[in-house]
Amino acid sequence: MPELTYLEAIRAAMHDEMEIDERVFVMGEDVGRQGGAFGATKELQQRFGDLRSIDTPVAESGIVGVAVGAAMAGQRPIAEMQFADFVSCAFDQLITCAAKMHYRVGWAVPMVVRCPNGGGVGGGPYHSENVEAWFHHHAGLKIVCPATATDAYGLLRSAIRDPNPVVFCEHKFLYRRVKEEVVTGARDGLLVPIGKASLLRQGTDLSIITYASTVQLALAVADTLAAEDVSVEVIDLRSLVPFDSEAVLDSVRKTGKALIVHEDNLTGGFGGEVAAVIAQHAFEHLDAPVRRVAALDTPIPFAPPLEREYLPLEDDILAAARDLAAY
Amino acid sequence: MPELTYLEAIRAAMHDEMEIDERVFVMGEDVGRQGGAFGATKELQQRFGDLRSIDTPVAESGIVGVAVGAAMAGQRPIAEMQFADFVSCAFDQLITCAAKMHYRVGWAVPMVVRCPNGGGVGGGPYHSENVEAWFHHHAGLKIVCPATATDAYGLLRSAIRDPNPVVFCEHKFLYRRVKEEVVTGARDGLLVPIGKASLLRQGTDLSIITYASTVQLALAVADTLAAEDVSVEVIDLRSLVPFDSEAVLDSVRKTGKALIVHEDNLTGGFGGEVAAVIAQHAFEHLDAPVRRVAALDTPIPFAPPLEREYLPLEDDILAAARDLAAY
Amino acid sequence: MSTPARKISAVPPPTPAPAVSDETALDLYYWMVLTRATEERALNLYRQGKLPGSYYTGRGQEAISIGMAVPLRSGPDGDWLSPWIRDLGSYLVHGVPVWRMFAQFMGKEGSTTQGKDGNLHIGGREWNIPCQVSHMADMIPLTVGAALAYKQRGEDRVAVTSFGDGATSRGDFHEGLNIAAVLEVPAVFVAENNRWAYTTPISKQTKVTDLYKKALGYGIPAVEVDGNDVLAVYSAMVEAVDHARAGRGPRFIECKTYRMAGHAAHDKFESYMPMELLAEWSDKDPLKRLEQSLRDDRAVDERRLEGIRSRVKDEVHEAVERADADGFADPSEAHLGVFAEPGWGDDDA
Amino acid sequence: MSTPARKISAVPPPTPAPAVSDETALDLYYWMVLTRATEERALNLYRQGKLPGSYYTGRGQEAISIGMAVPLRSGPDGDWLSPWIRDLGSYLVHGVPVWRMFAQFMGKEGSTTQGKDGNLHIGGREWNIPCQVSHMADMIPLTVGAALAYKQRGEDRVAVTSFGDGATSRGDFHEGLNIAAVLEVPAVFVAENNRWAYTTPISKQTKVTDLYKKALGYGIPAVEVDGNDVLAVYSAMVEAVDHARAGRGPRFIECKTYRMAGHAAHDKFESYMPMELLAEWSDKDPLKRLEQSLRDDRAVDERRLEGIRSRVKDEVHEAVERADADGFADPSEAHLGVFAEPGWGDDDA
Ligand SMILES: Cc1ncc(C[n+]2csc(CCOP(=O)(O)OP(=O)(O)O)c2C)c(N)n1
Ligand SMILES: Cc1ncc(C[n+]2csc(CCOP(=O)(O)OP(=O)(O)O)c2C)c(N)n1
Ligand SMILES: [Mg+2]
Ligand SMILES: [Mg+2]
Repeated sequence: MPELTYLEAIRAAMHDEMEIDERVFVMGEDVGRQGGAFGATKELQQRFGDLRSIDTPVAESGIVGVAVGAAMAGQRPIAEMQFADFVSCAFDQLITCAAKMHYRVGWAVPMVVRCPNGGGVGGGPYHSENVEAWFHHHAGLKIVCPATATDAYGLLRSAIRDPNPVVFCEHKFLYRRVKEEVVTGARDGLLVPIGKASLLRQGTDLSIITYASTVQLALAVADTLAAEDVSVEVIDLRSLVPFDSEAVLDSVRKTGKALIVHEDNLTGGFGGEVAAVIAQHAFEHLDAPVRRVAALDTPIPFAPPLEREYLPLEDDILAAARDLAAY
Repeated sequence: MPELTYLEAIRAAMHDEMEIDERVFVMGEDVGRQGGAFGATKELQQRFGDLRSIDTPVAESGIVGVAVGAAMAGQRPIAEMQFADFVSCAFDQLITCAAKMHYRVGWAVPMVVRCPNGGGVGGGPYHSENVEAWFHHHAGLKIVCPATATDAYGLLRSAIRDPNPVVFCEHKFLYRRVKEEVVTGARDGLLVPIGKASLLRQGTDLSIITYASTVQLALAVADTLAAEDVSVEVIDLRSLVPFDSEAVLDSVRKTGKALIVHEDNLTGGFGGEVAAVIAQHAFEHLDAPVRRVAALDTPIPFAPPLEREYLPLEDDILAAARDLAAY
Repeated sequence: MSTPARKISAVPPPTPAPAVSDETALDLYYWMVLTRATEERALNLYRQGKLPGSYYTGRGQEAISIGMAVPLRSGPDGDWLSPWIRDLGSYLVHGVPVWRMFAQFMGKEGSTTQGKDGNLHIGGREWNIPCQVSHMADMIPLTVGAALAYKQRGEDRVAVTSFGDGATSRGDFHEGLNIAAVLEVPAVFVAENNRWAYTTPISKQTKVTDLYKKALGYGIPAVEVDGNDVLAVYSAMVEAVDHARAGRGPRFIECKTYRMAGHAAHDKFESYMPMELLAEWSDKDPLKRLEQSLRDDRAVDERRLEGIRSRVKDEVHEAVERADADGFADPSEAHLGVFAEPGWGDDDA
Repeated sequence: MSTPARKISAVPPPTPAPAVSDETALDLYYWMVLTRATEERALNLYRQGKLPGSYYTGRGQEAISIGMAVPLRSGPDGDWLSPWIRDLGSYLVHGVPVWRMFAQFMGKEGSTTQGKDGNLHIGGREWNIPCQVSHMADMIPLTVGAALAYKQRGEDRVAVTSFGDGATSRGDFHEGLNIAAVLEVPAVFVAENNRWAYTTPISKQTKVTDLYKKALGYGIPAVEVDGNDVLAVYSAMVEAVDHARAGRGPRFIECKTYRMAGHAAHDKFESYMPMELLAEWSDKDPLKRLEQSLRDDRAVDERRLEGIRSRVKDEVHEAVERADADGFADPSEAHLGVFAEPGWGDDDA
């Protein structure tokens, strides 16, 4: 079983789906010979030809719109945004065409938009955005945010097979920083179902609900608190739409305390939705306020000390968790 | 004091600001001679000339981008979207250029984007969207959602004067349906400060927090429940950014019960944010789950019976409020 | 003419108008009469308060909607056609039954959207008509994408979309056409230059009012035709489709025409539209013109034309009755269909 | 040449290259040398790990960045200039001190963004340089908006922006240029056609690789110039600015050039860029060419050139020292500045 980085897992997932399904193709800026800005599509053009790995002009709205049309015409496009930030230019195509087509007329739009997401890499305001919360409001789009190499692989394969448009938020910070053995292979590779949260650590005193880059931080906090005799449960949502509210509610009903953590900024982040669901449906089990830890409600500053201030760090999570535990 | 509809109040606000400030101008599709699709800019071109009421090509991204540039160069543009729905095409310009300019470089972008918002008018999926929740996630944009003619007038004047980009969500359903005496006039007209909620009705048993088209419904529910000896407090948020959390928390700390209502769909709507803030900061005062009543998480269907099913109606609010009161 | 031979499956060489066969000319006539009658009836229903929303008519532009659709192959494995809101006729030609058009305007269950969307937001896989959105020009990249799919799979299908002059101002027009050119996909773009976008005259939309010149800026071969002459539109379309189907890349056709009514039924266009222009264009009515040509140039018997007109009358009558009798979808339908289920489309693939 | 007379306030008639005065030519030389030296130094710092993020160089394109900026009026009441990331020199010419450029690359407090943004996302009202965003072509509509403001107020100012060939594929390029043409605003668009967008050659971006032809599609007068000849760029710019300033609408200049390095410092461009082309363009280096012309055509004394070069060396040295000595903004700064306060700008209006 090969040990793959998160980025290699993404590449492997595309490769394996392309092997078994001729309809699958990748498109985007510099995805061909170059393999994209991060190498996620490396060698796919050499392997599958230039009709299945298509270099496009710089035109995100056009790219996503073309993917919608190709999907409706029976293909399975994977559109790459060079950075997630640029999906702002394709917002209209995603919410107007992709999201609403099936509801209106029963015609499915099986496509994936891959978004290299997130901060912590010194990218500044325009190369660091977390875009998942740009979309969870709009019915008709699935949103996937893997935290591990295995999930990146298995969820991307599921996303490609899904008959619906999927915004696949792959966290750049994790690209080369997380690594594990992954069951790959066109026929035997692992599929991870979209819509199921993953219970990463069981605990009884407090639930941390998170996804993507902050999952590792939450686990570290759980370790730290274990030494202080606080038992922390950690849930990785993995997908925001569909949202596995049952997993979250089960956990909070058990622990009575919820701490929601994401790298995205606080206001309008997905955490608000999670908190609202808890406050409505697990109210009777709550022993403490529902807490959120997230980034500042500002653009993402460039200079390293400012970016650190902006991001939710392990210490911020630890402090909030300690507070909650002591409540 | 003239009695004005909500729509007339909007027109009057633009007119009065244009009278006293030469920098103010309107631009958009058909805004000139025609006065826009709804007549909001009627006669402004005749009064102020075609450099201050500018017909543009159909190009929302361009329109908003041009407004950003004009604002930075010292003007006070008001860009009209023909329907709020089409601001999807200008999403990138709003979040990339307008929202982040001042944070990055200290250069203000005083502009207003007027969005004829909302459903209930048989407009179908593309002429009925509530767009406020497309933007509250993005730091740097103010979001205003008036419910009355007075607020429409006073808040729009404040929005035009505000040195920041303001997304002004004016609800189409209210255009000709609400009407009241409004203090207008270039010099003496009323200004309503952005960022202050309005306590429309005092109560002790339950707080309804809402804005825009559902304000009237909430007041009607409060009336109904008064007859059942339930005392309902009604808060009209008026602006989502800034969010007057203190007004909300004060109310909920008093009543112990919160019902959040908006016409926008549930998931990712602003109500999630309100619920999260309550669940964190008023937890100790809560006597019941935090409830939300909102539209379905679907596109907005066209046929009247389907649209009625989609929208949150007075009965839905009443049922939730009764539930909460009885909790 | 009970089953009009309206689809061309072989690819003829560029066809000058006179070479259009009488049979085809009569076919075009049938569709134009049907389109006009359907729209007239719909407008009446709207005025009687029987249609929710507003009503958009393509009266005077039928030569385009029909001329561009007739050369295409229909059916789920046929050509992709994404017509603009002025092109009711295109939907009919490409296969949508008349009664379902009325059902759509009424928001009934029998509409192609079960009442979830209105006016000409009509479509379905059975006709290979995507359901257009309101946002102008958005369907252009989609059409390029469909064309790309055909190219990738080596199918000799084309993807066609039409749009108004107003749509050429939008970014998606630009991005879509540029990508189509670079990827050399089998797409045909039909611009309907009716000189107005709502109340805005073309002079305020662009300095280059010959829209075909814009296509040249992307390296797409382009022609302009008299959009009120259905034989001209038809012939240009045959040629463009031929070119695209043969793998020689996208094509662009500008149809010069005029908007003969308000933007929508509620629009008081008398306030901004010069009446002389309207009168002038009224004389160029495409249906009158075709009728005249059938009579004068082709010596078609008046009784034959009358037969078509009366058949259409019956068809429209029946269609309205059927739509009227149809119900609204159950409100529970509003909750359904946000997502396609796994395996969607597998059975009919 | 202690205070170079780099701004032209009168509007000269179209200037053929030889008519550029020696003084101006030397001025151009100074700025080009300063630009090259600044970039070389920054690249070194990047390689030493002293600059966070990546580093983008405009080496080989200095004739454009300098030639387009020198004809403009600087200062808060001067012309709006929104240069592309290859145009470090434009920032210098338009007034940004060299040390603040280094501070920007380092993310220091003394950068024009207090470290909130990086690389050439530089700006400030004092120079009338908006702070560009990453999103290609977004600054085009903004520039049109600034030009509109000048036109509305009847000021004889122009708004200028530059961008790469890649940006011409984006919708905002299209919408911005079209609106500029229709509204007849005093804007000048400078396209830098260096034949690559990251790893994508221009042939995969567009079928119309002469970008000036795209401008003609909007009805904007356009020229193409040798982008490696600063005198040619300068002259074309003088003419375009003249035209726009006189209220005769927008102008477009395509500068044909070549990208002489990777997209950014981390880009291994040897893998995709033909080396022969690089070598060929290396011979056309704009700085070498200007130097030669100064020596051969204008008989400028070598010592004078040497003087400029050594002055630049000192300036860059001092600038790096100052930036190095500067600190990072306090982390609390990250929280500040999302919104402007009421009354913003009132004092200096
Ligand atoms: C992106 C977008 N902006 C605005 C509108 C509102 N709108 C609907 S039709 C129309 C004018 C259409 O003009 P044109 O494209 O020339 O088509 P025509 O109506 O003349 O057939 C406008 C502005 C829209 N549908 N989409
Ligand atoms: C909207 C958008 N999409 C993608 C990118 C990523 N990107 C940065 S520079 C670049 C290529 C730029 O090419 P060009 O415009 O020719 O400028 P050059 O780098 O050649 O000067 C790309 C694709 C971006 N900045 N903006
Ligand atoms: Mg038109
Ligand atoms: Mg380039």
